Amino acid sequence: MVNLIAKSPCHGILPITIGSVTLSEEDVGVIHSVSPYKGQKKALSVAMKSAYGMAYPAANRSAGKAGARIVWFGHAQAMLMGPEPNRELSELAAVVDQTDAWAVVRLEGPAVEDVLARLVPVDLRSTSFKRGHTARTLLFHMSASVTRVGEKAFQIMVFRSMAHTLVHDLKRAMEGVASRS
Amino acid sequence: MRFSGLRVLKEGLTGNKGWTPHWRDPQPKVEYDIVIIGGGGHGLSTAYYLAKEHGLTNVAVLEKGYIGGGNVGRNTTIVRANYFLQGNSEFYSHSLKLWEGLEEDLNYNVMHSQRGIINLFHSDGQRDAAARRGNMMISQGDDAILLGRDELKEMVPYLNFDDLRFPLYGGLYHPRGGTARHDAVAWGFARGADQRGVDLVQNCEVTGIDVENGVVRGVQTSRGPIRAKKVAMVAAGRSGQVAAMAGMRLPIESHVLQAFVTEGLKPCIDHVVTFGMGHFYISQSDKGGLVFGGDLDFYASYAARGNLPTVETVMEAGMALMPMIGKAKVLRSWGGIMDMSPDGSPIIDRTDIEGLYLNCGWNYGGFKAVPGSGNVFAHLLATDRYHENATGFRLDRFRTGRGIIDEEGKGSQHNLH
Amino acid sequence: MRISCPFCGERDRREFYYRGAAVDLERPLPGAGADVWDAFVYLRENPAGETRELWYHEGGCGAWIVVTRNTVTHEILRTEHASEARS
Amino acid sequence: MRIDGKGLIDRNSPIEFEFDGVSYSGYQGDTLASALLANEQRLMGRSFKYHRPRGVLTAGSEEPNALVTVGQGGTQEPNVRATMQEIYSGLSARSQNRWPSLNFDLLSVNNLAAPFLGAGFYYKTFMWPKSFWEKLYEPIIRRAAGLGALSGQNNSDKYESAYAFCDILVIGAGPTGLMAALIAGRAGADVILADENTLMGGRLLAETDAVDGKAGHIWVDEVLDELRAMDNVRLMTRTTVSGAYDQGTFSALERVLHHTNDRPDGAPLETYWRISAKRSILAAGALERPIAFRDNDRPGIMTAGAVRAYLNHWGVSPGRNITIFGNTNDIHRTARDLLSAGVHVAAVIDSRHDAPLSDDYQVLRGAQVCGSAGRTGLESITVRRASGEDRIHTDCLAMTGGWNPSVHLTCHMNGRPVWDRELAAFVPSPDAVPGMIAAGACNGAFSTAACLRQGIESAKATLTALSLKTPNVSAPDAENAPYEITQLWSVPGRGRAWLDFQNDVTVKDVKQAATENFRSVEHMKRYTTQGMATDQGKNSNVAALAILADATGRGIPETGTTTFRPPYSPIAIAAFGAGAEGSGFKPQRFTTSHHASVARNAPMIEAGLWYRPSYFPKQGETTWRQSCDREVNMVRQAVGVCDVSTLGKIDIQGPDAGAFLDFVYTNVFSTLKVGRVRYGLMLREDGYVMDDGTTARLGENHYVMTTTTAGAGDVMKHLEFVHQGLRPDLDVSFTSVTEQWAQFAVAGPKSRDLLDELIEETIDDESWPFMACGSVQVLGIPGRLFRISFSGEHAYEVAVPASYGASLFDVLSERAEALGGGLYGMEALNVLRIEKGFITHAEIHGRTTAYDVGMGRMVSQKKDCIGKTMSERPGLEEAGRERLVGLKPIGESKQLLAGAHLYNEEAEPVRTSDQGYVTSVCYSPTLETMLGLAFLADGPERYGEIVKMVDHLRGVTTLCEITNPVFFDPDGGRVRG
Repeated sequence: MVNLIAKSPCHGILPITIGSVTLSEEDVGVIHSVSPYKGQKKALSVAMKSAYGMAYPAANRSAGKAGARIVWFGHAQAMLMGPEPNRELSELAAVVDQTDAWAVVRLEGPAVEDVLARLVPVDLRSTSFKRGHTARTLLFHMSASVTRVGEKAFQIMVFRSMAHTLVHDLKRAMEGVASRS
Repeated sequence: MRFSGLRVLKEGLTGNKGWTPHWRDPQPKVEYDIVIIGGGGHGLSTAYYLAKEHGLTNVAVLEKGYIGGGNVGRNTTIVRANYFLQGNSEFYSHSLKLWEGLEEDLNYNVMHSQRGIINLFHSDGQRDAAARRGNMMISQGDDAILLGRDELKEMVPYLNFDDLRFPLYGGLYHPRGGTARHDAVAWGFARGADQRGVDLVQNCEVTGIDVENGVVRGVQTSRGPIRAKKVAMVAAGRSGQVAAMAGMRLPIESHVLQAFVTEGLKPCIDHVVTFGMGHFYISQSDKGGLVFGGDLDFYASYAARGNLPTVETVMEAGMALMPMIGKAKVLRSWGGIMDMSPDGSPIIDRTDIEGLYLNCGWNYGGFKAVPGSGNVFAHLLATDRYHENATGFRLDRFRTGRGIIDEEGKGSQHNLH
Repeated sequence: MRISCPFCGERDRREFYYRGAAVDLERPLPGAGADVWDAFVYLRENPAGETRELWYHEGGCGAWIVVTRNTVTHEILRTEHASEARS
Repeated sequence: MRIDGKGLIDRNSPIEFEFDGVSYSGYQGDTLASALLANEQRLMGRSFKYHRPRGVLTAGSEEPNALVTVGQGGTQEPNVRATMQEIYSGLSARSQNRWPSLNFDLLSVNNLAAPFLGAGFYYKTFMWPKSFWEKLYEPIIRRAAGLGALSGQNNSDKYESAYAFCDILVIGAGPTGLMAALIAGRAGADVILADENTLMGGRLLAETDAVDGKAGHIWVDEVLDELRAMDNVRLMTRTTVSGAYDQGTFSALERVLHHTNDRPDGAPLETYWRISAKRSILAAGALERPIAFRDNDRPGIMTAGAVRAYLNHWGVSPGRNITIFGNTNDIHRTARDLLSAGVHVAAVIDSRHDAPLSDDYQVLRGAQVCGSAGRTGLESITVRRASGEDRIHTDCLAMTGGWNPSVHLTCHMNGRPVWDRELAAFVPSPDAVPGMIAAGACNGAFSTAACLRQGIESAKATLTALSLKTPNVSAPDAENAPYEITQLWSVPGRGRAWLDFQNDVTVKDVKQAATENFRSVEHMKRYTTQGMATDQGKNSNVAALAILADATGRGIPETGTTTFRPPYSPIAIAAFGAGAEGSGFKPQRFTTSHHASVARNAPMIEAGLWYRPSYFPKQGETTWRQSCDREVNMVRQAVGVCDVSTLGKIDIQGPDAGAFLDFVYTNVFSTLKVGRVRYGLMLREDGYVMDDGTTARLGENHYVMTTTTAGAGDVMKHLEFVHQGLRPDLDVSFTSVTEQWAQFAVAGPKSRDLLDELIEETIDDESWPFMACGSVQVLGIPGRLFRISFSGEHAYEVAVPASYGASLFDVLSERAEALGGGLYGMEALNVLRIEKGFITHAEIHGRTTAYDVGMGRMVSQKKDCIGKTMSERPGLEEAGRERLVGLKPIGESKQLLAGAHLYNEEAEPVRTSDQGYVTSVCYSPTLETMLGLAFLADGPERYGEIVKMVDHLRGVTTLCEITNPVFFDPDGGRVRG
């Protein structure tokens, strides 16, 4: 029997480095969206805390531990990245496998904020967007999730099918910023 | 005074001292047969045709600002008859025919330029839709030519045939479509109406509509009450406020539509080109400016100004479609207040109040309709019968579902057009 | 134009989709009659001034929002989540 | 003429550049205008209408005359202001709107015909004969009009857009802006200071006045040094804040690389910024007004402020023998500056009778300049005094009619400036832009000291509004001369006195407009084109308004006001639309099988941002029809594989999922069994069909909905609205899983054979009957299987996580080929569905109801749903509606065309006898005929009748039989296997 071979969304197009900024694909493990059922948000948060050490995130916030991250993903949704969701979670929330639905990349380097300022209509400077902050917003024409995961590092997620456009748009911005330094 | 080349020559030789006002500034009378609320293109053209075709000259046009100060003076000047639904098709065809005789009729050069309009399409499905449209245009007696990609390239080689995000399959060409000098249209109708005895009353805001026992009696204005046997509401984006004075609510929302003009440039775009995938349309004015626009800002507004996301979307479409205009610089942007109807088509009808008539819902397409709208509305006002080319613009069509005219197929609900 | 999303905070208008008058929240019962339905789907106050309207944070958190806004000045006076604005 | 020892240019860096093919030399820091003036080249352009010779009028972005073209081909940029273009080595600029040359322009013949080309002349002529407008008059007008030219080639420069955020945006870095930024910066606010010029400092660089006891530019440098050292302050030079928008949003254009030839790859020529500021301070300065007098447009005549700027900033005297004319003390300041630089001042003409006299130069009090002479440059002026008229030889006239505060941005949100009688100028109305304070010259403060003071006050007020503490700062000492002006808009007399230099609008034109009753300012502007040129009336609107006021016997405030719309300075379309060229216009969505399809030479077509294969050509096939027919036959006879991942997939979970679906679909889903799929129809609230698709029930509280490819986004939005807005009581949530699953249709009699090899579970009619669904293992990977069909064949859709999509596609394709089948594309898919009478967006195009498409009975009468009530409106259900039918050609012509219209056989094919139209057509290799789907008046009641299909566009008339839209296998036996 043949085996199916898995291919990541940015296979063959990343990593790239332009100027001081590097764009690479992230392997965050499995990804599940968690949408709490009516009145279950608190219970869900407790369950998550005990299972993964991370509560259900407040709006615009994310939390990370070794190999696990929870990212607020919408008015009624968060993304659990890394661990497999347990059964209790499925009782308290709609849990949907999204492992293959998103292109997840890491953008890192001294000028990373300048690069994102070319595409994202949110103030991502460290004065207002600190580590652990996350935003559902746009990246040029795409719906995106942007999370600061380091001093000069962001995790960006867009629909898997748009991986090429993501790289195209980021590359263009990276070139523009690099040319100024 | 009659305008002509000879007159321009004579005046030029005598120091241009003989020119006279294009219209009077009369004091409003206490009573008129018909009062028209709104001195925009549609109101002025209604007055003109009332006088010219129906001999009704005891008519006043009441304008709260200056005539032609609304959308007729702030649009992208496109004139066309390329509709494909019953109701619209015959009406715009009728309007285009009026355009074609307008200079002679008005003795005013409105610079109607039939330079041709090309509607682009980008897929087989869109070609089919264009064909449906073109076939309707021809069956109505208008002109349409389906262009393949090669023919299109010959006519408008500057489009992005290489790597446009939505590849060019061809275009529907409407040779009799074109543009006109927008202000001149308002002024020409104003002068024509004035010459026939209509009173154009500027700086006269209507503040109330007098209705007694379901019958209209006149209006209250900033310049005093005026009695009228019939009152015609032609207030475009302000229709909602005017109708509210008569206790009516309309199926209308007012939105802002922005448009743009660049600095003057030597001729580079000879047609009107429309790019549906980018909600973008462009032509070049006789002064050399590229005149173009896009979609609504998409929020209710009376501010006559827009915001940047729409500006950018429009420019992006321009850059996608014709990257050769990249170095043209936008000189001015402006916004108009659009009276958006749920199905994207107008309303020309009586109301439940006797003697009160309504003409609105022109969405973002009122300019080309100016002669036709005034013509058929005058017919309705004068005869109380629908003009044969305007039987479809009923106010009750939303209530009954009969004859909804949704050209775009987006739905007959608010904010889809 | 910037709109305060009750979840995300102030964001650029480009992230939002506009639906129209918040009348849309007051859906009549099926048997309410033609006039009521006509008024619900079609007739609008269309005020030059303050109005309540529905926006969707499409390029953001996916919340439907009721925005109280002035259509003449574009001033935004209040925003709230649609499910709360109902009650 | 270059003046030694003056200016902020770098005399150690000479630069060679070209203008109209002639080489010139200038210095680093020169603009094209200052360098040309230094080379005594006064003629720089031609006017729009009369092609009159023109030189610079100003030294800034408001320049109306000196417009040039820079670059070639893809980089060619017309209408570049010579006053803003910095010179660099290799710069080559060309004059424009002239032929054959700038010195000798044939179209200046228009100037002779001027009496016939006055205000609005074109509205009165060119009407006869009618056809001559497009053929003769308009082409001539178009060629004569316009300024510079586009090259016709695609823009090849890179442009960029970006976002910025700040607490306080300070617009303009003159004394006011610098002072405000300094205080705000010291207070710790997040500040952006933007200025359109290369050097910050504003008029301080153009004047000789001291600030804080030192030369103005030294004070500027000190302030800038301090600002540069602050992390919380961003200085943006060469950046024009061009528009004010709602909630503190501003547009700004940064000219990044116009000043140099050194343009690295990927570097933007310009960056278009959207700046979101909590508060803003407008410190945009003021613009000087020319005075209208006969022939006031000759090269060599410019504003006095420009003369001082060229002298003090660029070390250039625009003439050797200069005269000065005006109505404020600025003329004396100009004279002093010139004299101290060693330039000869021939005369100072002060219109004020009480003007101060001077020992150093001749002052003609109460005098006016009433004319000028010279061919392509100023040679003399005529001065009128009580005693008579004198001619004075001069090569440069510096004039000032006073200053107009730069109120532009305060107008962008409908603010209307108010008339200040004292200043004889419009000043901003307070709070014209929410959160913005106008300060300094743009607020009518015309002395340096007042500007510095207002800079401090505006910063204070802004900081207070932001709850920040203001540091203690006092205003430095500076020039504090009062501004005394006697209004002078135009000098009476014969001849043409120019207002709008570029558009060639004269005082007479404005008066004629008034005579013709264009008395409203807006009417006058539109009738005469006053203020419509590239400077948007910055140099002329106020004077024109004053003249209109005079002509109509009203005061200026009664006549109207001046207003401006964005942008402040013109902005290239390429900047506003940066990034949208080519594939950048919209995101591209690729399926996991994209590369494999392209590798198989499948032409890809666009569908809702996705790309899908049209067909898969095999060797020997020369037309798409050959490939398509083969693929259709393959599906009907063996098995075909098609990527259907682009269809929207929405995961719906929650205890109320079923109830929710019942509310959004016309039919019932709460009764659907787990493990089963149902076709659903969704309406908009107006009762028309919105979308359709299948929905599978995977668990008690778990469904997966399928939408059309193009409709996916709208459906998601709709579901969220219905939930959040109408039914928040229902416990249900939606997650798009379109991207999670790669899904493939496997269709045809051998579909089960194919899948049997890949799927662990047994698939038979019992375990997987038609419309069954469930989880399966696909080659060891957890997947989903749906037994559904869009072809009418025994078919499945198999889904695996998208990572495995490419791999599964290869396997499916290989196995299908082994079974005598293979891949099929959109063309074959379309044929297969037309043969079965299945609808797509060609039929549910937004104007059709469930009744129209033959699904009226799918609107359940047992429950309410979105759109149900309105779908019952009488007009949507009554006789005469165009409803779905099938068409088959029966006459000589066998051709069907989508988009053709239908008529009764004997009827004229005109609109009034229109019966409907064709939506979809195909050649059916199965039935060996063309088939069509169409909407026809009362169609389903007319099966067996004949209609005439007419396509006027393509000249085709075909007689057709009206049939049931299900052409093939009407009993549906095949789908059940």
